[in-house]
Amino acid sequence: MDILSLFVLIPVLTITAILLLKDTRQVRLVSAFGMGLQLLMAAVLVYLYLSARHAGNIDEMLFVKDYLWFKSLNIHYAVGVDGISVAMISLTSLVVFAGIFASWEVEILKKEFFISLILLATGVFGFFISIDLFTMFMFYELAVIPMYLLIGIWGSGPKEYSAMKLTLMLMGGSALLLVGLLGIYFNSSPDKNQLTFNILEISKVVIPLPAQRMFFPLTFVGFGVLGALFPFHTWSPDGHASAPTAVSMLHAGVLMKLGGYGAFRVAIFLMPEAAHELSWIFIILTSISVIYGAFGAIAQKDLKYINAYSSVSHCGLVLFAVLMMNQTAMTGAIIQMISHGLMTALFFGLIGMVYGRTHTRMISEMGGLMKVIPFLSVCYVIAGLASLGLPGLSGFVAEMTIFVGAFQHPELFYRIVTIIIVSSIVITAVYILRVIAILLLGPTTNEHFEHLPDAKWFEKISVITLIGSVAAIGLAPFWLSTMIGTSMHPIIERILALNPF
Amino acid sequence: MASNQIMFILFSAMIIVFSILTVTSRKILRAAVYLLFVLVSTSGLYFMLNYQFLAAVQLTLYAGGIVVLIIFSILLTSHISQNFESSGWKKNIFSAIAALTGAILAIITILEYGFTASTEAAQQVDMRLIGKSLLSVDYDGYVLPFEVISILLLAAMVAAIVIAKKGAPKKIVLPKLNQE
Amino acid sequence: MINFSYTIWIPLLPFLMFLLLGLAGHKLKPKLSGLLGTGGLGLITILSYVTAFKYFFTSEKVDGAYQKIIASNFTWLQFTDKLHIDIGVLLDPISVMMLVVITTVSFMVHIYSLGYMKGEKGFERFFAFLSLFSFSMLGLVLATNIFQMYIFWELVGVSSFLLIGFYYQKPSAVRASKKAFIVTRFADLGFLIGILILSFNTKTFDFITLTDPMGTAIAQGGGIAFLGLSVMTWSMIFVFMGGVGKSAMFPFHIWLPDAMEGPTPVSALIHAATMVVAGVYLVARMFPIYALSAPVALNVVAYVGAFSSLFAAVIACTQTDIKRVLAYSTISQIGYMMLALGVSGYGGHEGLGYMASMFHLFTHAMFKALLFLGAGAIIHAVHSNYMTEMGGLRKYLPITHITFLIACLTIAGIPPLSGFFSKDEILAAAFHSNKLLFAVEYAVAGLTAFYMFRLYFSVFWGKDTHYSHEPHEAPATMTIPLIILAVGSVVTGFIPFNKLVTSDGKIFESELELMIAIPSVLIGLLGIGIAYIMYRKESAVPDKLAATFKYSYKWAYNKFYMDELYLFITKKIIFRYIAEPVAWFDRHVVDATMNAIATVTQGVSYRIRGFQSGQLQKYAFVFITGAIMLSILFIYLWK
Amino acid sequence: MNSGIPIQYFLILATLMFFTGVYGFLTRRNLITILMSVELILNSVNINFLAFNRYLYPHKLEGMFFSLFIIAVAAAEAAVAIAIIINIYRRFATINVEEVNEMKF
Amino acid sequence: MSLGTFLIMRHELLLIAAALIVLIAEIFWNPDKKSSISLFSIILFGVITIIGFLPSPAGPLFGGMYVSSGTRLLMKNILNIGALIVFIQSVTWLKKEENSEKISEYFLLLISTLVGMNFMISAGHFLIFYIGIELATIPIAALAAYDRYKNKSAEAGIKLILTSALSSGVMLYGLSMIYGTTGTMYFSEVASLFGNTSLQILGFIFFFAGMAFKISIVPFHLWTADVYEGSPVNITSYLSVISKGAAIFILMIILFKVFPIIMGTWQKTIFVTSVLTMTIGNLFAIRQQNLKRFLAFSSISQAGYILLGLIGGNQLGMASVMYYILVYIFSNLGAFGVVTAISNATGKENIDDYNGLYQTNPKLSLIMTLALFSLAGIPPVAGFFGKFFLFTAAAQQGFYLLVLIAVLNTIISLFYYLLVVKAMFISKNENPIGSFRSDFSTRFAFGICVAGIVVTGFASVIFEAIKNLSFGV
Repeated sequence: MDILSLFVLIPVLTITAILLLKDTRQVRLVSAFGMGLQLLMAAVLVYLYLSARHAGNIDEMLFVKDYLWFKSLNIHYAVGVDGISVAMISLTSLVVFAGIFASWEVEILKKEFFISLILLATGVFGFFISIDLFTMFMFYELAVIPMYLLIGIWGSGPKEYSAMKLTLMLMGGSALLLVGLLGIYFNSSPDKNQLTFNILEISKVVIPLPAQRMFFPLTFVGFGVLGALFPFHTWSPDGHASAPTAVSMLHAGVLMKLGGYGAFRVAIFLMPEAAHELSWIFIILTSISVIYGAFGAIAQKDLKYINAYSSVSHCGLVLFAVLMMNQTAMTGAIIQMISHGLMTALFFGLIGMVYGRTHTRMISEMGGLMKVIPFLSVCYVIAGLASLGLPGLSGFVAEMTIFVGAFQHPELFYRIVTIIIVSSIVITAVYILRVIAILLLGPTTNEHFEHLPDAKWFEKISVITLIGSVAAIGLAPFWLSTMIGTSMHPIIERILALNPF
Repeated sequence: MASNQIMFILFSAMIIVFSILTVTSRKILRAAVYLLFVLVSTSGLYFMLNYQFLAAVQLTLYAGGIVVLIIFSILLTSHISQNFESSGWKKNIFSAIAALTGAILAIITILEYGFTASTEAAQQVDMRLIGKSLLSVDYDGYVLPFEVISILLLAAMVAAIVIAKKGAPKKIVLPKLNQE
Repeated sequence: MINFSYTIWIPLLPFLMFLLLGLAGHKLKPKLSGLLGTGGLGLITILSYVTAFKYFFTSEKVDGAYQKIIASNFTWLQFTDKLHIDIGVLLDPISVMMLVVITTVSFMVHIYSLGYMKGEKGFERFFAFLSLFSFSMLGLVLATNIFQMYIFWELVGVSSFLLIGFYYQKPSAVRASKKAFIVTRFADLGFLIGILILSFNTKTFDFITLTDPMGTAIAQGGGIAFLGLSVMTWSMIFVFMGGVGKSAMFPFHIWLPDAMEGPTPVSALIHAATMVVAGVYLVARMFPIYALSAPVALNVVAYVGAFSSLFAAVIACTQTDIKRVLAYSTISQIGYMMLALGVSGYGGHEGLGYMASMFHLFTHAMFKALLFLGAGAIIHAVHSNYMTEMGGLRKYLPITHITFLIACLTIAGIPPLSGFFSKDEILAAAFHSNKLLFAVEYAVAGLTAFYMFRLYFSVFWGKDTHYSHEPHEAPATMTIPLIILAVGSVVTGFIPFNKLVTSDGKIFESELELMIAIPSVLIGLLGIGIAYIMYRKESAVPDKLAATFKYSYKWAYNKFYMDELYLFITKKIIFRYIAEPVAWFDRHVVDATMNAIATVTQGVSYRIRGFQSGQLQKYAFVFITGAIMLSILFIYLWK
Repeated sequence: MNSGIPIQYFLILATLMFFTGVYGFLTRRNLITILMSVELILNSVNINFLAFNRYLYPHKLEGMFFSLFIIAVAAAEAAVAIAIIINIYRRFATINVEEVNEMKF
Repeated sequence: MSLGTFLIMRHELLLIAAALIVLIAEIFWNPDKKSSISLFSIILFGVITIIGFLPSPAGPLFGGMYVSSGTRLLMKNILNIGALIVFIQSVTWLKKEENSEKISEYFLLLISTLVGMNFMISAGHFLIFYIGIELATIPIAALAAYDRYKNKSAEAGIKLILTSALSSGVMLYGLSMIYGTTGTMYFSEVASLFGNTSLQILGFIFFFAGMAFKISIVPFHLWTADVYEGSPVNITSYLSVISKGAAIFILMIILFKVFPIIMGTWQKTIFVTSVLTMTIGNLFAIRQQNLKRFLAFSSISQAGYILLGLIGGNQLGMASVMYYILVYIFSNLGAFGVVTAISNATGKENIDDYNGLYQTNPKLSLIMTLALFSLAGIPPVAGFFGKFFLFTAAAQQGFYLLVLIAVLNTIISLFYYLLVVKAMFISKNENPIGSFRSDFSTRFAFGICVAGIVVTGFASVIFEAIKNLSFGV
């Protein structure tokens, strides 16, 4: 058993264990244990990865394991990680771990909830470890589908509508993606003899340009839907608003990253020429996402909607950076994914906890919570500060890397767009502060709020895990940046070799 | 005009006319009789084509068997003198257009295809040959379809019996549920 | 070479203190927290003094110039091979000077706060935030590269935000903190864009490389043009925008008066002495580029500074909230500093303005902190911010009175107090460079004297207001800092800045130009005189004047309606005309399109249900037509 | 017997009969007449097969046998159909096809 | 007939034997234990199914009229598996009093249709094919009308038999043209003599229409929903998987073996019809309330997807079609199994009735969900793999547009599958269907289906085995 497959196996075993259980209390414990183990595994993986790199291993992917699966189509179950995937795996395990604790007090169908949640996590982990497009796609869809039940059963508000919308739009994305992947597959070998789904193999050949022009947009948009690319982002506000806490956390925190990661790892890495040629279209779309999402967030009244739009904005930034196709910007994109993953999970976690107490998410109905629930409020402020890119927290690192990287683009158009994008930091500040001011500060407006209890222990675990990570990245970004940057290097070299712009 | 041509014209005229009458007649029993005429005329054509065996089969099995079956069923299900109310004109027109289009298409296509009659000597179709072919297991032998159709007939017989079998409907009892 | 590597502890110590107080503060006794914070700051004050001493008096000079010493540096975040954010300590004259300023004022404020904030809820939080601020500010001034500066720039912004909003249950405080943050954030956007443009063209963030007068950055920077100005000019204007925001220059000044909602020690520390001069510091830090490579940008600096100083001085004359008066006074004084930089040249005597600016920064920190702390003592005693509710306080608050008077004299530029010297240098620099600006500054000097003494007289003299309870002098923790700072205000004028802090690090000679100094003192005295007449005793003159210049007064009183303008832009334009339409558009156009796809699908589904009519013959009809259609299609149409 | 008659005549005849049957299928309301239309259709196909066999491929009997089996199948089909029609009559008390439409949409 | 002949034809012969044994056994069976005859039949059939998997010689028989090959054997085995599941699922229904009279007939008729399908699949001559297809249809019509006391059942029967008669008429007309232009009905000979003339295309299209009727391809599908709804559930499931599967198999064989010359034409035909089929099937499925009807339309759209495997005419396509049919059998029978179980227990067949089902019958709900997800092509269940391979096969020949349309259609289909899932898991219901325990046979069938749904995907052996047996044009 290789270490990477454990990341799929542990969740599966956890699910099996949960299935065999009767007592709901044990369900939570088992989930927490399983995902804690997963977190530990992630730490071990980081250690192993770094020490392997340290020992001078310069392979593009490490811990590669390759099992032939469907021989006739040359489909493999192939896993491998580079610094980027290691980082994403760590992110996932953190968020999932926090998510388990954030949903400690699910009221109905506990068992099913945790099973679905962990199933989702399984998909995400599988996605990040895969280097075979088929396996990747399989895990991708696996991750999307439990969302339906999670939102539909445990959600709130117009949950059925939102769940359906979210699922269909995401699956719509994966539909485009499927065609894109097949296109890549059938062009993965010049003489059609050695067709392969393996990313590393495909990266060694040049997909013909006409094919790239056809399949790059499909693939990119396919992943882009999950990455909340304008105008395919509208599942996000409704979906997040209706989803239960942990699901929003996982979804915004991790699942949306599948989009960015895929766009980077598949669309751009494998089809750089077309990416370069068509990037201006998507640059415009992503810029709209960034600015538009931020403005959209200003006018919202529901906490989750605010955050959902903010996610649109931040995830737009990821795709934007990916499209800049240089080392720094793309590294920034990955850091932004991790950073956004952590802080948005934190946000959604906190919103869920606040909602659990006040039973409303309308900011107009709340006020002065700082006095009542200081712990959660302070954490909320920290999350907000991270979100608006305060130095010392992860958001800053990510955004600056993106901005600096994007601004290194040799063409003026891209730099001007970058400047437009940069202005989002102000808009972000506006809506974040607006929320903080209305929600937390000022006098306590509602007398029912006077005696709300502050965070419980499991909530604290959840929140502190995330804040700790956000701060850790923010304070010491170099190791993450280096780990990602080193792995980015061969990728960029390939892109540039094919594309000497 | 050769006699065979006259015969052909006669038969085909009968076929066309009675076919149309079959599908337009207001009285069902008449329709059945027209159908009978069509089938008989068709068997005439078979004679002309020198397929006496098949013509005989057509007369006995088709004209004799099926039409009788149909008439029985008419008797079982309708009043003989009952007139149908005519179908809606819309339906008629659309169906006519569809049928006509189809016919024209098919005829044009057939005429477009230059069929040239074979110059090979026609095989003499006698009963021995038919029997031989029917029981042959080799190329051009039809024992297998012969066997399979026997199963089909058996199955059809059983099916017809099962369906048409009379029996008073018994009370349908739903199993009790273990209500919680 | 002297080892300065310990200097890294100067910013780090407050940071550790912040972590300690922030995470565990609520478990400690408030008093202990306060003492810990103050003690920590005391320690770094000593360290700073030691550093300053060592730097100015024992370190070697090369070519007669103070060297820029990188005391420590490490790569914090690598962008590209050349572009990387380092975190480190850069020692040069201005940063060392700023160290002294910051630690001194901060230490005083810490001590002062022990008394002032006593018994407040969140006492330990206050000290935690103060530590955070000290850390950020120190990090800012010690930055080795522009990105490090930006990082700490943001951090001081957030500390300021936290401290302004310290009384978070007070809606006005919340509003003020929000405003401060967003306005400065907007300015910082310019800073960031400036950094991006700068770094793109120079491929470095490093201050030493950037500001090397012989370096490539300055040499090649002027080349590429965009919209008529060189790229370097653009970047410097953008960078200056950050400075404008942080230093509350026009038009980004609006946050500073509101920021007075914070506790008074905070106003003294952040919004008077240290953070708001960060903009000046920024320009000073980048000065070689401004002077050598982007003179247009430097002109912008000068005019913005001059205008702000005049503008704020006028408004200050009409305000009644003592902290607001001081706030506008701060803007005005910082305008002076900006102007001084703007009119300065690089190197030698040309750099007089630069030196004057730094000098004024230094003295201003002392006397403005003193003024604010004094105001704090007054407010502490009277429980009101409004001059109209005060009067005759000299009897009750003797120490405060004396120190306040000293501060007022200092700011009015009366010799031999420090303000006189620094302001005089500025006027001299302006005189040699731009007569118009010089004239403006002369007027401002008079206005300054007037509004300060208007304040002084109405608070300490004037009618004897009946107070609900007798005002009493502040405790020793508060008066001692006052005294120390008063002493500082008196003596700092004698520091020979031209030997310490100059644009190129080299010493130059400057002397008092009496032709400029004497009129300025006279103007100051004139201002004091008018104030004396109008406010020494109850008098109808001010009201009459106000009535005479009704509209001008009203405009000035309402701060020229800048707040309203901003409110209009933010509330109306951004919220009403951008954000809400965007949100609407998203729901009703983009999302509706997505929903429409679903609706249309279902609609089509409903419409075509007739095919499945249950009529056998219709089925057959479709069957037959289908077959015929397909045949026609493939025989004739699509062969 | 068939000299002087082009094969096309047979084919056209069969085609006309075929589509007459189709027309009947589409318009008759009585289930039994619909069944009769089906018989017309099958009969026309038989003519086709036989004509082809006789004119074009007379050395084998494939067409004839095909017709033979079609007749047999038609008989079986008719038997079952009639059984069902009788059942319909019992259930619906009518054999009007337009009334046999409980299930739709 | 030699022993070799017997071995080659053993599928058909054994089935015929079984049918006769069941028929005869009924006469001697103790009338009191009538219902145990179904157990006997199932065991008998199970044995046949197993025997079917034994290795066997292959080759043509009867002068090429009957052809046996690995592929065709595999197809028959796949059908056998499906039929076995249907048989097992039928037990509960057959136990009902109104059906107790005609248990053996039920098996006889079903087995005879299976015989027909087997002959159809093994056909090397259009005559055998024709008789096979009729044998596979006529008894089914009787079975559709099996619920003699239900109007809907009778209606289903008449609709099936009459439309199928029409369709075979049309098909025969097409065949006659094929015969007329080639002079033979042997597959192998037609293949070499066929051309691309108008008449031949007409003949082909008419033939295709007849086949399309059996597969329920739009616009030849309209009978499907009504017949599925009216028939007894087991017959519906049989129709939807076994009949359809067999028809697809033989269509595939005929297209590949008989009409390779006009491949361009039939690719276009399939292109058009598959787009129509997927779309129309989905559009109708959206608004269905009756689950059987719902599954009918779903199975129509599934047929559309399956056509994607045919269109390439490649080996991969053939493999993926056979594989998908196998998967589809498990999935659809799983879904129908749940419908059957609930219909038998409560008589309820509407989606609304399923509201809140999860609370009372969690296992059934889970099986249903699994089956629906498999139909929708959601990983990790087998349907995902099946669909993926189908799409891959089409993409291999460059039909990317078609694949795109197909995958977009899967979104619509996901929508309505999720509606059922929603009903079971999310919708609230005051009076959900009470919890009940299915009898052993139902559970056993579920076991097979679930195992099939789960295992078929992951176990690449199955796909590879199929792939090795398939061939292209």
